[in-house]
Amino acid sequence: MTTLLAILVDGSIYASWLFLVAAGLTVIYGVMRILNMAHGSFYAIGAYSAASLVGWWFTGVGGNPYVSYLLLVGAALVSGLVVGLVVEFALLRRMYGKDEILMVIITYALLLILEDAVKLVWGVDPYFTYQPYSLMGRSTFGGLTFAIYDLGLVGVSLAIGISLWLILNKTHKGKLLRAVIHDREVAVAMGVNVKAMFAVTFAVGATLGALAGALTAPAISVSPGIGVEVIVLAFAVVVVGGMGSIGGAAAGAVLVGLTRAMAVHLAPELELFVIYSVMSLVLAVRPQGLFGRTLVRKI
Amino acid sequence: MKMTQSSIARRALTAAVATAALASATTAQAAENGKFRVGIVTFLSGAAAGPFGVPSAHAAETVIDALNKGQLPAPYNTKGINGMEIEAVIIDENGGATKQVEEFRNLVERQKVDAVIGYISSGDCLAISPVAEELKIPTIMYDCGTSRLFVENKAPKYVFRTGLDAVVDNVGAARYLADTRPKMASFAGIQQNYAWGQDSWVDFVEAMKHVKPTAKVAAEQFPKIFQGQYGAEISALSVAKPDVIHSSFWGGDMEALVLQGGARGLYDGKTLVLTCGETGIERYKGQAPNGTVIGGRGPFGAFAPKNALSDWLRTAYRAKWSDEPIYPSFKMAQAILALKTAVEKAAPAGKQPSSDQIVAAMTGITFESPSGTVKMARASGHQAMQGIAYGEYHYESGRAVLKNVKSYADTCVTPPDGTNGQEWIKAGMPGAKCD
Amino acid sequence: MSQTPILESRSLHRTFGAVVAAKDINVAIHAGEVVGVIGSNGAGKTTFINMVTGFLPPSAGEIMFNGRSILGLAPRKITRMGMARSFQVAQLFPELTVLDNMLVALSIAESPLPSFLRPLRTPERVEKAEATLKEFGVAAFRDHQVTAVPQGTRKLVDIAMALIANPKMLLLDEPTSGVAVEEKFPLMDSVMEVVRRHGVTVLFVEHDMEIVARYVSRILAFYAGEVIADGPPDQVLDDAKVRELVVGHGHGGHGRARRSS
Amino acid sequence: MRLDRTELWLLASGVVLALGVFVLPNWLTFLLTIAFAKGLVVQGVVVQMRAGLVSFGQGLYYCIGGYTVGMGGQWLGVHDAFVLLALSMVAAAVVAMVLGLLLTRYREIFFAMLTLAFSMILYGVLAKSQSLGSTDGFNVHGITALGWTPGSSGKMFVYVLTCGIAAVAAVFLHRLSKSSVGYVCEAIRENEVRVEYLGASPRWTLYSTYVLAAAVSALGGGLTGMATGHVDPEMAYWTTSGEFVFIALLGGIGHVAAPFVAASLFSTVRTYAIQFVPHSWQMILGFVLLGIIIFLPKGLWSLFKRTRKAEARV
Repeated sequence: MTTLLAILVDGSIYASWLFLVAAGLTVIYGVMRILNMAHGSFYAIGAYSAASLVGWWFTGVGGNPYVSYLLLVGAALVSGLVVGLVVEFALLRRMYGKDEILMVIITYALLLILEDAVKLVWGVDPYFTYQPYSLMGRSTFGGLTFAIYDLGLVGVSLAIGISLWLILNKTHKGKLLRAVIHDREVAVAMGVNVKAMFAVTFAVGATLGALAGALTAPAISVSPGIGVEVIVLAFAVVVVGGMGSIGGAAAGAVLVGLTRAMAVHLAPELELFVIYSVMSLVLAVRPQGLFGRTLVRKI
Repeated sequence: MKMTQSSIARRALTAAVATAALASATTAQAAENGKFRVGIVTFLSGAAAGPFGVPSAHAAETVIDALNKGQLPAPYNTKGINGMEIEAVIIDENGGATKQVEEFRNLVERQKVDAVIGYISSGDCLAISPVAEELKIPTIMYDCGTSRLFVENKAPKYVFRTGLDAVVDNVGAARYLADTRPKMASFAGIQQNYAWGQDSWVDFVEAMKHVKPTAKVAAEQFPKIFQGQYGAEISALSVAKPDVIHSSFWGGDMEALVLQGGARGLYDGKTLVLTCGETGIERYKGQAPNGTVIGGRGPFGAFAPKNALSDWLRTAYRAKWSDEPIYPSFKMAQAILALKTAVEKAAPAGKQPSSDQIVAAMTGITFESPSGTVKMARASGHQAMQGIAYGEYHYESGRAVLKNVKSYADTCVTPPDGTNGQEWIKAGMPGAKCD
Repeated sequence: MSQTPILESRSLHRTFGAVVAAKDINVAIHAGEVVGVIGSNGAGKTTFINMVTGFLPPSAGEIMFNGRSILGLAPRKITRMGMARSFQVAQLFPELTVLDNMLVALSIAESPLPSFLRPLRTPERVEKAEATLKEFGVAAFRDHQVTAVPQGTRKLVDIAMALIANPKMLLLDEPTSGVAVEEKFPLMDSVMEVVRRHGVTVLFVEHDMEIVARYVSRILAFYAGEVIADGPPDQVLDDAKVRELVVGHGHGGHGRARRSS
Repeated sequence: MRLDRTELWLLASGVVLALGVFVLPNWLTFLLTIAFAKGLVVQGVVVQMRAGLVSFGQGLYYCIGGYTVGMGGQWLGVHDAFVLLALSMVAAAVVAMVLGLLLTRYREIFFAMLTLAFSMILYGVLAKSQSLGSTDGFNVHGITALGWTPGSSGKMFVYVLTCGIAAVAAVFLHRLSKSSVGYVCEAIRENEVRVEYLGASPRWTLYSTYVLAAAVSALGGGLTGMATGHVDPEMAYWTTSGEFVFIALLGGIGHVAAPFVAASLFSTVRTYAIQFVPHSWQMILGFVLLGIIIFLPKGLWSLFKRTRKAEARV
């Protein structure tokens, strides 16, 4: 019973983290058809900016600890937007219309560059900014103790998922965006400024990546290479769910999250394979992913 | 078309030869410039850079600079190595064993180093060891802990290890627990799912069978290395309710585990054992519960004895990097001092000994180090033999302190020569002498 | 007409969601016929070709080729049975030369499991490919990359690639679309001449009534997924329903007035 | 079997480079051994790229090749280089025959991601296998050749062997690129539907190409294992595969020698980058890759072609 509860809660927490990480990736792919390998770097940049800012707040300023949550989010927004827009403007803008697979490789180059850039800016020493995490305390139920920060992450993740869905489906701009996803040429003909849409989308996607990093930062020790670790995971979630679909990313995150939690509790030796096995199985049965749509070629 | 194909191929050949020529043109600069060249290989990037690589590289710079100026206390108060200035070539260990073998060859054959000190990763040590023997270059493994090093290299000539076998860590941890937690009934482990974590756990479980046979394994978890999120693992460990939680985690993963487990009350009423915990001593800031048992993989870092050399290292390191030297820093310093001792023993002052003279001098040598007196007493004189210490971390009025430190003599935790560490533990550690 | 038709469709249906793209299509085509298919955009002409060639599975119905059911077969299998097709937009390999396009087609026609070690360009193949290009009057372009040849030439190469396998039947999907008006007749002349020489049964989709009327022996008129008329050109083009629903909607509105039969 | 001029040149280059063992410094022959071995893996990537598929998991076969050589020596008692390499190719081909059934259903990024996933599964399996040394891997030694034990000249032998195998493989791959399958692969990349309509099975062609690429890549893995004397699961990690894609793009798919030249250049650039900017060599590689994509989209090889055209015009 305790184990079942643990699987559900641990699975949900991990799933909400996975969703946070994957959301930006899927938004960018959905609109721009770019499978962004540098997404992990945005995650790392978000984590490092948040960790260094919050660290400075506690040790350098000694300010009100609760302000640190604002700083976390603020650091993510600023770093994500700035890096996202710079990358879009300086690099990707020149590359639109290239082959999808070439875009993967371009973002791979970007990953190599950003990884070292992060190292140059923040060094290799881990940033251990635990205060926002421990500040919230813990909560015990069903015989298990959980960190409230982790439970809060579930809420944040839900909120982000729902907002993204509402923006895409209920607002005028969101509808335009979906028009771009559906048929770029028609959208251009209708007078949609696709260029601006792309810039905004990329910045939003990058910010989501940075936000995921910033929200994770207090729970971990931010070290070099965290971005590279995260990227394959995010890919797996997005591919399982169906690339470019927000609902798909959520479903993929829940599936991967719960399966992993189950493996940890019931068959720890399988943990290492869970994610790739889920991905391979889903793709073998549904090549386009759970929520993906197949594109039929016209001849 | 045919014509163009062959002309293209001709160009390819030209390009290849040109590349080769360009590359070889820049070889063999310096080399015999009267300096003693040491290749230093450690992690400058990747997750191991922060906790291990950079503190090691910093220590190397500190010690080599000071040696060149003759600023170390006796017996190392002579300049350089045997009067020659030491020149360090620092290389990043990141990128896997294949790349390391290539870079090792470059160090030796292109950069003409006289000796190499390095390698944190066990995989790199294992891959480099036969190459060092092939190239006949004195090579000191300063940190990696794999027991397989001198099992696979049965008759080492050029390969030395001044750090300890990882078996020592876990035998020491088991003995410490048996001595200080006599009532423990069960223990659990959480290890990174790679060779280091897997070996550490086997060593620890087997050692416990002999020093504390009544304690049972309650749970074991092997999350992926660098996973960072341990929610499910922490729940699984909580459910198992062990008295002791053993972990060989290091670096960022270790800090994340300490934090996340602490926030969830995992360590309440339990003892957390971190075999590499010393690297985080100045960083936990009370996040690790008081009473956490930490180790430093030997008498290094916070566990180093008080002597002139350790005092000097702490002061010099602090002055240069405004940070405390941790166990990897001590291990790097130890390796450099071993090399200095051996070279100076091998040839009269001012003369450059040959590789063979250096290794002959180093074999079985006894030398002074910030960790005390070190004897190369295992693996036919190629493996350092030292004791190990464990202690409890406490955070008191804003400062980290070690309490209940217990040291175990080298003979108590080290397998005898010619035996595989893991098999030695399984056999009940025959021949161990503990006082 | 007692012999087995070369191509026969029985009660062929196809829907895309709520849209009916093919409804109860019953057609029998006999060897040696040249059949034209007309109909406005979206009438179901290309859907019909796509179903017959195995690209699109029908929702219901049966398709027979040479007396054998080809339902559910992959396009390549149907091609190998002797039914080749060309495309509305020429489907070539743009980065290869015209000759290499032909050689690829020829090599596949010779053996569907191409060889790993035998070169593509054997003297025999080159000779045959050149001969075919000559037949279509495009031999001058043999070493040009496809991207560098005019639209009309591409259409011809597209058809030549289909024909080089010596098919029994050839489906041409709008052979003159995208070709300049003044080139349409010369293009069709050369195509039809080669086709007749090879004795291939032809079915082609065409918007231009003039062209249809000039080359075919029979017309199928499609409207809203149904065949609304089937017979000799004179009869079909004079059919009131066809005039109202098909010809009036055709691209080339001029086709109605200037019939040249 | 008559050789055309390119093939003669390839073989001649192989012989000249192999003879270089007498003049080149050891570190350079080692660098070239690894570069050519990696070049063979990259050949596997390039063969698939010609057919429009980008494998982000070619490390799978690189690793299988390396481990087969290592395990053959350690557990089967086979030490002959030629037998071990043949075993590597067989092992890789068998795995590819199974995985290919699934993988050839996918194109573009789906193919890329799935190849990556399979490679990572192998990484996981090896990292779990303590008897194989887990992530530390194990050493490969005692390589012999047809009864002869090279002993201390072992690395020289591996270099000569690598040059020879690379040259022969290049001739074979050159033939392949000129063969019907070679052209059909290009045709599939450009227009798969048309290939189907011409009567060939794109999937079968891609399947056989995939298996062949796996075998060639395994050769590279096997040779790397012999040269470094060590294999570990890192060989199957996705970043290793990323490096192969990198080199493939660096060289381009225009000529069969390109992957070898690109791999040599890559190794040289990297080793000097590591020496002179030990903290940011990845960044340099990143910029080089971007530069290639932007300015030389067909790889370094297009430089040669461009100068040739310029000469022709004069």
